[in-house]
Amino acid sequence: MIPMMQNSAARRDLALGVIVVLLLASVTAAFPQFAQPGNLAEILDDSAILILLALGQMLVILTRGIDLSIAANLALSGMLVALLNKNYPGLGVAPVLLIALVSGTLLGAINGLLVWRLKLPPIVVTLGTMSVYRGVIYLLSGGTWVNDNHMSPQFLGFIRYELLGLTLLSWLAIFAVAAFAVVMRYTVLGRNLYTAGGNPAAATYTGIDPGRMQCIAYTICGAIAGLCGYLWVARFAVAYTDIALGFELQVIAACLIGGVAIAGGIGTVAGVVLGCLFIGVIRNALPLIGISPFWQMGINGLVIVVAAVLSARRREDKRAILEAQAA
Amino acid sequence: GDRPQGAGDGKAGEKLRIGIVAKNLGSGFFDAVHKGADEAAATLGAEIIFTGPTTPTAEGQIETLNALIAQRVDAIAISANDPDAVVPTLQRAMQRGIKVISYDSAVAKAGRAVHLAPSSDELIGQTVAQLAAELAPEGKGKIAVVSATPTSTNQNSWLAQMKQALPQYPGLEFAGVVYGDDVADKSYRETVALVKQHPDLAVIVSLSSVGIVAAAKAIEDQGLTGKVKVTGLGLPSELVGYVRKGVVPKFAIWNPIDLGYAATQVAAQLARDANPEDGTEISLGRVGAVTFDADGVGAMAKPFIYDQSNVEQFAAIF
Amino acid sequence: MSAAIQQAPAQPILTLAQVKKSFGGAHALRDANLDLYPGQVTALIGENGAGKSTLVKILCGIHQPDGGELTLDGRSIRVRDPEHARQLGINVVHQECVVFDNLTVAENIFVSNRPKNGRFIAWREMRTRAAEILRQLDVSFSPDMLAGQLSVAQKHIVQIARALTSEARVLILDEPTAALSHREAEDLFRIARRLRDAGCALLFISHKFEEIFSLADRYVVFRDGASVGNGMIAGTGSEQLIRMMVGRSVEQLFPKLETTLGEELLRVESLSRAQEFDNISFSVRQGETLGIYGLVGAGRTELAQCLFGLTAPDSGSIQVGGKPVSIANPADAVRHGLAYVPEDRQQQGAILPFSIAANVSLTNLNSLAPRGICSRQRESALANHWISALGIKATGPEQNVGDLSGGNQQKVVIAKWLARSPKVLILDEPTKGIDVGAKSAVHAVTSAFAQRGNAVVMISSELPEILGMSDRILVMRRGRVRALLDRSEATAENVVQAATDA
Amino acid sequence: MQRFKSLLRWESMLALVLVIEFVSFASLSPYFLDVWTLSDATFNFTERAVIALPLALLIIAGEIDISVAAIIALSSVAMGLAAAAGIQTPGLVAIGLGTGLAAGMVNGALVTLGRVPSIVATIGTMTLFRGLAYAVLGDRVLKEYPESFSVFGQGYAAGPLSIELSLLIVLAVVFGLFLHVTRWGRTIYALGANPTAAKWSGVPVDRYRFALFAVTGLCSGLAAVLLTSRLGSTRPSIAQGWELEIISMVILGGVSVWGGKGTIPGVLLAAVVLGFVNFGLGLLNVPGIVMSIIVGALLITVVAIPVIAERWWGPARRLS
Ligand SMILES: Nc1ncnc2c1ncn2[C@@H]1O[C@H](COP(=O)(O)OP(=O)(O)OP(=O)(O)O)[C@@H](O)[C@H]1O
Ligand SMILES: Nc1ncnc2c1ncn2[C@@H]1O[C@H](COP(=O)(O)OP(=O)(O)OP(=O)(O)O)[C@@H](O)[C@H]1O
Ligand SMILES: [Mg+2]
Ligand SMILES: [Mg+2]
Repeated sequence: MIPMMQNSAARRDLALGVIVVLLLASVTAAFPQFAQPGNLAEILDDSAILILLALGQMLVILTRGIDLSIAANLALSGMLVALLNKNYPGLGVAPVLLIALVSGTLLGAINGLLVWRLKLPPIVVTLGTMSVYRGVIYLLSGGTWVNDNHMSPQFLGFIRYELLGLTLLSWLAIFAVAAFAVVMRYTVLGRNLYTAGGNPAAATYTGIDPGRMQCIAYTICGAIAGLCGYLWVARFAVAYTDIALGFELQVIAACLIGGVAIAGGIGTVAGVVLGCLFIGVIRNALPLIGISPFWQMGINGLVIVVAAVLSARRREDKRAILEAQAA
Repeated sequence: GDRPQGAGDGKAGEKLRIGIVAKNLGSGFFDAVHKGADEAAATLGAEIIFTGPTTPTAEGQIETLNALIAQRVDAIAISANDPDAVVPTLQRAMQRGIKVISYDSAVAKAGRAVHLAPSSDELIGQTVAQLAAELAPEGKGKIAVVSATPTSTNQNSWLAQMKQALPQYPGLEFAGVVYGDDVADKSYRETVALVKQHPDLAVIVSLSSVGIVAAAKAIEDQGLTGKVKVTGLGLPSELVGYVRKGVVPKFAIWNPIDLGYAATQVAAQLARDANPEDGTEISLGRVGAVTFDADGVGAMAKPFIYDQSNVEQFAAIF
Repeated sequence: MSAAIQQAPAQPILTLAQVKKSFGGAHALRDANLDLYPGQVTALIGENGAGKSTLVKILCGIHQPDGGELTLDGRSIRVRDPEHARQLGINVVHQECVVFDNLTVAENIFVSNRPKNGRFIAWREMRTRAAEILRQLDVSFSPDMLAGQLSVAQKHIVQIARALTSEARVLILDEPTAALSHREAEDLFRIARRLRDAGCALLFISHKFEEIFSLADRYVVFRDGASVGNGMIAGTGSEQLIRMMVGRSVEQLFPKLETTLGEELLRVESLSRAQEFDNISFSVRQGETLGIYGLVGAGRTELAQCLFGLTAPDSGSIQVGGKPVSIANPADAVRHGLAYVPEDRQQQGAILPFSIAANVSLTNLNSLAPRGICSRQRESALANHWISALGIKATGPEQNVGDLSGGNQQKVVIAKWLARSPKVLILDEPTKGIDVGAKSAVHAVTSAFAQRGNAVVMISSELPEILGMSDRILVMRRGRVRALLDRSEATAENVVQAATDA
Repeated sequence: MQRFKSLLRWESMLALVLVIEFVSFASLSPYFLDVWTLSDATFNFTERAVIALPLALLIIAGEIDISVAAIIALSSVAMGLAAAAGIQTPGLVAIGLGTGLAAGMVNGALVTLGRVPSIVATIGTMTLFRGLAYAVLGDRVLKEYPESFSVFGQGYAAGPLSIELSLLIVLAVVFGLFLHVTRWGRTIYALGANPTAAKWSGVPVDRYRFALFAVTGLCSGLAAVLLTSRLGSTRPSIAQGWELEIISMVILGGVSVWGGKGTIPGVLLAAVVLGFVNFGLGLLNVPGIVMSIIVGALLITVVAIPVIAERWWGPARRLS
């Protein structure tokens, strides 16, 4: 048996899991079709991109960073592959995936290098690159849209290919979750991300360069964002300058709800996935149970606030000093 | 104000400078408007400054307007993100002698001389209601609307007009409105929720270009092509694929190139001291003429309907 | 004495010759020379800021020297980074707390060489090996605990455990005992002696002379970044070492001033807090110094923090100057005339990026700026007053506290409280990790403070300090009072006895 | 002294950027150097700067508030409803400020009593406050403001000096003096640099935090008064996306996101620099999205320059 790691984190994940299940149950009570496998599969499909991005964002937050440019990176990489597909429709999906990954990686590495090499505050760097990347999309596309009729059937169909009742997009998310779970727990890279984020000053004493770990985190996060650029464009069959505008805040919210500590070093894959599912369930359930559209945002906010208060660490664990009183 | 007046006096013989303000840059619709404006400018010998904010907000548009006012353009034509919020700024522009008109999406009366509607709200409402009735099997069934943001005014007035026109088609049952906020993922999700909630839905109407594309994609992905039809307002170039696949059998839009052309014509004539008095007809060059009513609103024409037969041809243009 | 001395070692394993290192314009090391012999413990001593830790960081590759030479087994080397140092067989226990609160104890121990199974980390093996090492060190906490739940002392033990995970030819201990009480220290020395007997070369840095005399075979003295003397410990006296370190002799280590006891200033009655301490009662009078002794983790810090309003007691009462008071937060405590010099001066006591003046004025803003407006002159004047009163070594009141040596940082923290003229000063490990000169200065200051008719509560794990400075000694063990001894009846034996045995 | 010097350097750099801006815009556009034009340009930043001032204090104290733009929406809706109910200008202002204050106090309570990290708490309340605005107002617009209400956003104090700008100047002086001269300002720096040490020195840390959130809310309410008055109408989408623009302003002003560092003159300069960059580029008819490239690059460059300079010429000489 693996010893129970990070007990408080595990407890937190469990609590969030219970909340998600309760949420599912109460929505199902109001709207019985909600819990049908088909619908759940759709929620997973709908949450897949969020899950992927949140996993990437988790790495960055773990190392005490934050990536506000994640959605802009997604949009830029997405536009790039959309234009590629428009102009060379015969290329197939493999080069598209490759280009999306490469572009995302580069954009992420720019963040990473600025944070690592120049020691600039992550929020400043990514706030800046967020604007720059968005602007570049406009320059790249001339402000025009790429529509579904410009996209080849393979380009669009790839992510919707179904396997055992789930789309390839869902499988991609599941695969990423599994891979992250293993990497974060069983590889030196994963552990070093926790180490560097937990105490950067101490990390240097053990030969880990926290700046380098940050750079790696941004680069991986960027690669994922790039990949999601393709996924997003293929899923919604449209690319324009403003796609996924403001999505970075949803991604960050998912991480924070999932228990990733903004101060770094703490966060689990399970927590992040639950955070995403939490958001996924809410945003799918609210329109379905017929909540007035004007109330949806408020309810969303209320739920986030309540979840944040419930999961706040109110009290540090006390040290047990007193021995049991001898009778 | 004790501010100096008459900054924008267009002296005869000098080139007219007309600012055309879009809701936001980077949309196919306004690209086409730009094209039309350039065309008109070429015939008029005027200079076009085509601009707009990054995101479709009133605050962004006001910053854009301030820059135009500072440049002392002769006229401004704006498609407003908010009919009221831009009024004070436009009033200041008018105080400084700049002629202001709105096109596409109106500005409240106090903030402009005239409004050039591509088509009247009433005509648009009637057209989409008619489209829905034509697409519903035997004219009967439930229809629902995927709107943009709850605060978008032209969406809301078209919607209101459509609802008024619905009683003409007794077979149609109005199931409700959802808001996709003009973002692809939310529009998509809301559309999916709509068909879940109303499994017997016949037609989805969307009056925003982001909304109709996302709704069409959602219906296609749900495997409901042909069963639930999508229609509304959109651009041929953005919808041609869905027309081919039968997701959007037909839809309507006015010609944005003509709109840009006409807006430029009206703005230029106002700047050259034409007086849009009640009932005066203003010539719009190649597009004909327009008459403004007591409220200063002039409508161009009924929206044009696109389907399999003509969409390919127009997709190449806008 | 130890057996290792007889088999005189022929060759040093590791030598440093004329090593230099400067940071910006400041020379941390000017001319450092050091030989480490296998099977011997070399003590490195020097004042705060003499450059000891800098030398350690050069040895393990955190800093690169500006000049000079390192040789290992007679070959000239350059240590690239801590990982490289470990491969060379140089293991280090740093003075700084190099512990990851978010990881378990086991992972902390193996953080730089996690056991692997192919490409993947072998958690079970890591856990068993960690448990084994912890058992050797004779500690009670589990390898599965999060390090964040450990006390400062326990964290230090984790760092020591880390140095034992791989075969070391050179083991460097940079003030490993500063946070430990003598019992943990004895356990550590037992292991150190065993490693030494197995042929390992040890470098031991400490400000505590008893430890140096009990463990070390040789000594090297640093002053101002240069080695100024070395030799065998046997036959050397502490006065001699101190004179080499400081350049003068430090007259008296515990300059306790005679005082007359006055009224009772602080009375604590049956104070309890679940899991931490139970039924604590004591009182302190004007002019009195109450020492609180106990093993690390006896609950003294928790008691002090509760007194100061950082935590809330479950039951019991506190009286200040004869009147019962309720203290819900430190602001209340300060208002009632209490002051608390915490254990961790860098995190809890001082604001390192701020100047001395800003640190000293932080607790005195009410009097410095009665109408809210701060005046730089008044602030500087106050800081200057305390810089000279406590003999703080600094370039001036505008110097950042982070740039001062540990002892001087501690004096700044004490100064910021003394400037408020509190009635009761609570000191938690006030001389941890500071050198003899600074230590005697701190003692002189607190003693004088008590003499002015105030009360001092001094928590310390250092027996000589407790015995030398206290009028009465309260001994705690596992959260309870075990003895309250008068100065006259307190001896090393009965204090330790009360602290350890039931 | 040394801290003071390095900050001085930051501000002089911003001032330099501002000068470069003025010179280049003046030479590129014949319309730029006109009193009324410049006066119009100030509307590009005044309302945001009004929030940037307290937010700077909050960030210096080691916290953050992302909900400021949502508070504007909520306050504006409250004022709109009140105006529709026939309440006159003074009452409207009180309601706007009061709503902002209340919203700020909610944030403060979540952070101090609820122990929620401020970024998490305010991401939540950002959605909550704006959601409330939508819930109350739906697709309606409120615009029955009394005539006199327009003075705040459209009026002029003297000549081309707008009421908004003069208010900002007054507030900047107040905040500047508060932060840099008073003992409370000192404590705010200490709070950000080391909250533990501050608390253990007897600083009522939570009371400060709560007050700072409340003041930030209050100033957001004030910004809501100004913006609503300038727009003459209220919709729930008002001030959408402003939170990031305001935070950019604060950071460009040299406030450290890690807390403990920053000045009010810096923030004010940054507001002016950003406002005029946007305005000047608009005057040159640069598309907004291209402007955002320039602003983004400017943000990174300004922060990076001291780092690069230090690497090039070595660390700034320490005074001794
Ligand atoms: N990274 C650094 N940057 C600037 N100065 C430094 C740095 N590290 C150490 N110093 C300075 O170098 C000198 C030597 O410091 P060092 O930590 O080696 O002293 P030490 O002998 O270990 O003292 P102590 O007994 O307090 O641990 C001090 O003046 C210190 O301020
Ligand atoms: N589980 C814990 N959670 C939070 N803080 C802790 C915990 N355990 C210890 N601490 C803190 O760590 C610091 C030092 O603990 P340590 O065991 O060194 O105590 P000590 O001061 O040596 O012994 P004593 O408790 O007798 O004072 C104290 O500030 C204590 O409050
Ligand atoms: Mg040291
Ligand atoms: Mg202690």
